[in-house]
Amino acid sequence: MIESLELTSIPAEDEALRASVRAFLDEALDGVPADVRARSWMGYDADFSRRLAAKGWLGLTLPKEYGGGGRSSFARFVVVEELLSAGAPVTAHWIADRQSGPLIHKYGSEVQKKFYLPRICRGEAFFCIGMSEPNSGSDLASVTTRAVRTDSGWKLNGRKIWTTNAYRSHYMIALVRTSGEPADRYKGLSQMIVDLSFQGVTVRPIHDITGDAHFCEVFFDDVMLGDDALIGAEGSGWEQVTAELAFERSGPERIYSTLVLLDEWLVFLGRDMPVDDGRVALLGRMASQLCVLRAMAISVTEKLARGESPVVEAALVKDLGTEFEQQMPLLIADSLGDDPDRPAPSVLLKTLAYVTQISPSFSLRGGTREILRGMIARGLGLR
Amino acid sequence: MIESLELTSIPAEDEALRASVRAFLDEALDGVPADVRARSWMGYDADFSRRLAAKGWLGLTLPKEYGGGGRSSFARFVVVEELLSAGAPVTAHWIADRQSGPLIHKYGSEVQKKFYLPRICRGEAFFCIGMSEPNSGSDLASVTTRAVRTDSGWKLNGRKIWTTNAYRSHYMIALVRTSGEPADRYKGLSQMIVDLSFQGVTVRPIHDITGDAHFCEVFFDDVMLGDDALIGAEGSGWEQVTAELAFERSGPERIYSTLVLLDEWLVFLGRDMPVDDGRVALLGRMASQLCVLRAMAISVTEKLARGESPVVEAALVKDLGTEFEQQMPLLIADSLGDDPDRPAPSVLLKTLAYVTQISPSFSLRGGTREILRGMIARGLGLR
Amino acid sequence: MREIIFDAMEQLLGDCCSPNHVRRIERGEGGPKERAVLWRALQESGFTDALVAEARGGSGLSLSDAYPIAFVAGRHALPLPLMQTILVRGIMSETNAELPEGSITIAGDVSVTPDGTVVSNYVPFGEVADWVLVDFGDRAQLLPATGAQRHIAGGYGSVNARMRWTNPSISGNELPGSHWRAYGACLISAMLAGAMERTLNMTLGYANDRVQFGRPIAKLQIIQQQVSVMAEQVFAARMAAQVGFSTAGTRPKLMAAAVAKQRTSEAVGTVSSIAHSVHGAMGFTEEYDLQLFTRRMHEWRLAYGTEVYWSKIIGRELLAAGESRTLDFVRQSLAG
Amino acid sequence: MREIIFDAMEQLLGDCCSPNHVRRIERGEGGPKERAVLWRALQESGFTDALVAEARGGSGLSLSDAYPIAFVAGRHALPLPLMQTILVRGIMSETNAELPEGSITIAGDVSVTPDGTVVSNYVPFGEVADWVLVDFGDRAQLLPATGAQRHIAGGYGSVNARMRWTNPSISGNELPGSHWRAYGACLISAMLAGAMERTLNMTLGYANDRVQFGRPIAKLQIIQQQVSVMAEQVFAARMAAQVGFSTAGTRPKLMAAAVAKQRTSEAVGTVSSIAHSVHGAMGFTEEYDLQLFTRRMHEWRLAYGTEVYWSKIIGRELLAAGESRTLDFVRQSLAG
Repeated sequence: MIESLELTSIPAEDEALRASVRAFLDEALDGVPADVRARSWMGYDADFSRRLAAKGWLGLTLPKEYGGGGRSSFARFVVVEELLSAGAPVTAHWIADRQSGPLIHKYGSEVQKKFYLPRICRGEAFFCIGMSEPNSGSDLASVTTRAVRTDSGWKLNGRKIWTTNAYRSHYMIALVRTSGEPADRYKGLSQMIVDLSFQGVTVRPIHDITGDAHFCEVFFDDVMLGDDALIGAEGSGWEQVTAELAFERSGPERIYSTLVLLDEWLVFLGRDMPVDDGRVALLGRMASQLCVLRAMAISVTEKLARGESPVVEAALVKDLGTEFEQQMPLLIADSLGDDPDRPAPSVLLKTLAYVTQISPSFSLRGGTREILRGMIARGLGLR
Repeated sequence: MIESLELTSIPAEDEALRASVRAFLDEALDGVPADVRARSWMGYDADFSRRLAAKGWLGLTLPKEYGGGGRSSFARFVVVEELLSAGAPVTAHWIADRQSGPLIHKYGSEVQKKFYLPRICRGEAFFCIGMSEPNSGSDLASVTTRAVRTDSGWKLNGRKIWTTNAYRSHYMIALVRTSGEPADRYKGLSQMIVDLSFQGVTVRPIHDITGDAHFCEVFFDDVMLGDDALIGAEGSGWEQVTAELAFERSGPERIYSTLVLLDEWLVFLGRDMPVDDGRVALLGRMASQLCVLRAMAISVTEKLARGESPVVEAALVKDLGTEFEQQMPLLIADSLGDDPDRPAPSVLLKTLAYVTQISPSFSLRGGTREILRGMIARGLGLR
Repeated sequence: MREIIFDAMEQLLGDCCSPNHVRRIERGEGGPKERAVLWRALQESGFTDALVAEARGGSGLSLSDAYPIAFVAGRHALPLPLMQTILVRGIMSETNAELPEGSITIAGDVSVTPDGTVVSNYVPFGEVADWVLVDFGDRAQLLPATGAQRHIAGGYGSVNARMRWTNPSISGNELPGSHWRAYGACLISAMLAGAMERTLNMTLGYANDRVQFGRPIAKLQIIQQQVSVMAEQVFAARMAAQVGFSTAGTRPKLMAAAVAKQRTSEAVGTVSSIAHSVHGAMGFTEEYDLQLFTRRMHEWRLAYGTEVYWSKIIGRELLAAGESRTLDFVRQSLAG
Repeated sequence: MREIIFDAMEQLLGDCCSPNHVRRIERGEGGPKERAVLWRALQESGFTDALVAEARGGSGLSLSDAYPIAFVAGRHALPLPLMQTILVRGIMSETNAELPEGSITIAGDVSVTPDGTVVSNYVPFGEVADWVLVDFGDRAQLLPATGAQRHIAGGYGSVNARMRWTNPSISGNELPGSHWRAYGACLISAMLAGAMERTLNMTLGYANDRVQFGRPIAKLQIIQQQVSVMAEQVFAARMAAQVGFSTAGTRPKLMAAAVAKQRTSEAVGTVSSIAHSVHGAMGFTEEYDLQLFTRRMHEWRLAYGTEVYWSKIIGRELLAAGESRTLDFVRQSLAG
């Protein structure tokens, strides 16, 4: 069931991280134009990811013995908030840091933890997620990619699609069928760590609406995996994926991915535009919504810090945050076109165009809005 | 299937009706405050209805031989547009004029037509609709009110609810079961004209959220009806009700029921408020939406005038119109509270309060928005 | 602390402020006596002195501690200005002012005619309060409600009034002025959040109970989606109101109050619309309780400035701050 | 008449303006030659002289008759300014002006520096047009696109440009000024309506074909509701565009153009969001055609003023008219 969200604040020791992150980003992003920064968690820069790792800001919540920071979820919140709101290019390490690392830590063997976690924390192992398949859509239980036991491990055949960054990641954690048939649904699914450099793996990047390539189609053709590829228990894939999606949904990505646009517009208003009640009201409304969403995200973070699993609460904040992020480019566009004799500068128009084009993806990742709302309804006790 | 709506205009001979209607209303409504006029198609004034009848403006589309105007649906559009936008109290005759009259004309016997239609056109027979029952909600096929054959006609038992104006109408056209069981659904339903003055009929008005009483609960306790109470064919009740709902949905009520509020606000802005970009934009947006909705309503009217039955198109316009009407009090309230140092005059606040309170009913009458959208989806070919 | 206060208020209002009490007071049934009985119960509970310093016989709570009082008042559509009284008494008790008997509300606006007549066009709870705090900018003053001409300023069931004092006796009861609209907005935002939560609970109950086409409507995907959207707005409103109340002192901060009123007001349309849509005709009747809460929500949205008023204030402040990062403004000007 | 034109345009663009043609021109593949081939096909069809008087060799259509040309151009995301060319040629042909070769677009704004440099920050189709009509207020002038510095003013796939003419040769080609923004807005509203209708058709097709959880997603109540809302917006946009074109002459009326652009622009957000939501990841790829239309919709919404710009113009006009009935303003200032 859903719990109420209470106002809370970030502990001082975690808040203290902010100044050094800010100073690092001010230097690292100096001169990068807004339409490039707007990519943020879609922006790829492996070198930048390794510089963050060198600062100790990857794997912040993983234990120190595996190379992590041993910090609370509040510490990660502060770092992530700074990265995303500034528009830092974080996609290279994003999935490893947000969900693959925690997943391996929770379900992996000691050998797996010792192998993967330090690499993730050093920015040397980038991950992608193999969930969707061409005919599965939101129906993940229908996956048909199959791993069959061999003498020395597993033989993998099948196909994944919409896999973000597969062509520039080192590993995929794939949801595959290890027993039974598609009709068995949730039963017989397992998670496998697939080294994408192995023979039999073919990756086809898919260009998206913005002209960039993030999504990929990945083909497995008799890929031979070792015994150690299985993560967690055989047949527990569904339960593990559910836990993984909870990691994915409880981060603050879902309120900050359009802040670069908001700030670029704020500066334009302050510098070039006369005060107009419509514009000022829209600006104030967005600041107010951001304030409340942030307070809600911090409240979810506090539940994580206490070791709870606020799955439904996180879904609620994500859905509200997605509404905020998807509405923002529409509203700012309306305002930018409110006086054609005072046209917006080119970089602002390009930033707007990018965010407008990318915004449908905000409700693709981590569950469609309909799926999130279904979770909320169950959490509310609708039956 | 749904057809596209093409821009069309009102023929000159029908448009010519407007001046006399306007002159009549200017005099009849002189001095009536906006918060009273805002009731409009919820406003009851039997005398006013009879004055309209004396002008020949009731039953406009019925044949002259039955006392009607013998005019096209465009003529009715012009009259109704003037009545509703001015906030004339039309509820007494509204249902008779909009749907009971056309229903009787379409399905009634010659005797029934000769009896009821002239009375409707003279404003002497007011009608209500007996569709909903306590446990039916939107599921009309589950009605349990039952008429059983007797030697001389029918014996009626059961209960109707949410019947608008039953306590001040002369007749109800009720959907009742004449054979079979509730499990038979659509089969075995018929329509009966019930004289509400008959013994065994008890009417309980239900007060609504605005403090007014329109809705009623109606109890039938061994009500003895004559043979002539059956309208149309026995067992054809479902088909007839569907046609009746089409009459209900294709009128222009669904875009004009909040115009009194809009105009009262317009006058306040023009007289008392400084120009503010936010207010001006909101005003212009509503005028623009009204313009387009009106063009769509006229296009539906043209299909009616050609003898078509634009059921899906009318549902689409009604749903859009309901959105417009239900959003309007919310948007105007926001604007009225945009500068508490310039408070709105009392009559405007009362008009706003009334329209805000009544607005949920706009999506109760003639089918919920979900039902209308289901009809549209089918019309679009979603299967 | 908050949970204790929440439970105590729930128990108190459950006893003395049932939906039928609310209806009687709205309609003026029983006259001033009916209100007096309810007010006495509130007073005897000790809540009216929640913010008064312990040294002066009060509970010495912070505004943040007192949040559940306003929230639960909203959950019961309490038709008296309890939270306004608490705040005014709390602030007055910091001076040597004598604390008056009876309930106190805060006027939404004021104008003074050349002959000294004081007019406020929109006084929330003006019809039922004993005192009205009027903010003249340079100072604020308590005026006795009995000395005023009152007219209902709203629709059916409203207890808001247009009030007019001819030559009011201005003696004592003076407080610093200029921030009372923000204070009123902050307080009412928590009442709004409470009323919205109540409508959510009613809607969940109705959807699970109401059977149509052979099964509870809660099973319909479209109902589930709508109610989830409603819940999101209620959760956001509740958090916004807490932002407004987040101070260890007694006085709301301007920007926090602005966010609280902006965000709760913005939620009203969606919450009210979905509640009514799910309830169908039943929710539209006088005898069913939903209308007590949705009517109030619309009135409270109008009181002390709607969302566009507070949005403009936040927007102007953000532009004036000269910040290039909205997040920094949000972090620095606001709690969290 | 309209049906004949609709069918002829559909056939023409079906042949010469496939989605892959659109992509090639957007990306500049094939250079100016690729555009020239398409333009020649349009020209040979005779549509470019649709509004030119029959006496001068044109078809002598009214703007109302020509509506399907713009609508179908939108349905195919035609990446050249056909309708703008038609209107400018039509209006020029009423004078003795010589009609220029090639495509003509209309600039969204203009500023002139003291040294005579002409800058337009937002020229829809500026990257691909041969001529640009620039409205200086007291007059309007055709400037050759080849004489300008051009920079793409938009995101991926945009053919809009920021353009800058240093000492442009101002010789002839002069027209009355001041109304060209409204004209541009009106024309693009019909293209918007066409693009929206295309996305509706694609969405209906996808929903019926796509199977998930064992059945077409079109069977899901939530999909049906969403697509119905989308259809309502598309129907409203189509009607609004017709209002804009409703004149027996060649020139749109100001208020009708304002309504057309306001209402079509307002529909863009809902139509685009639902189209993408129903299509899921597939609709987000470059290789699927949906993006050709949704990208264009957002760009056209920005061109010649968004909904709030035109809302303000309508609102000011309504207040200035001193009407006390909105309906009368709507009836008198607008078609219907």
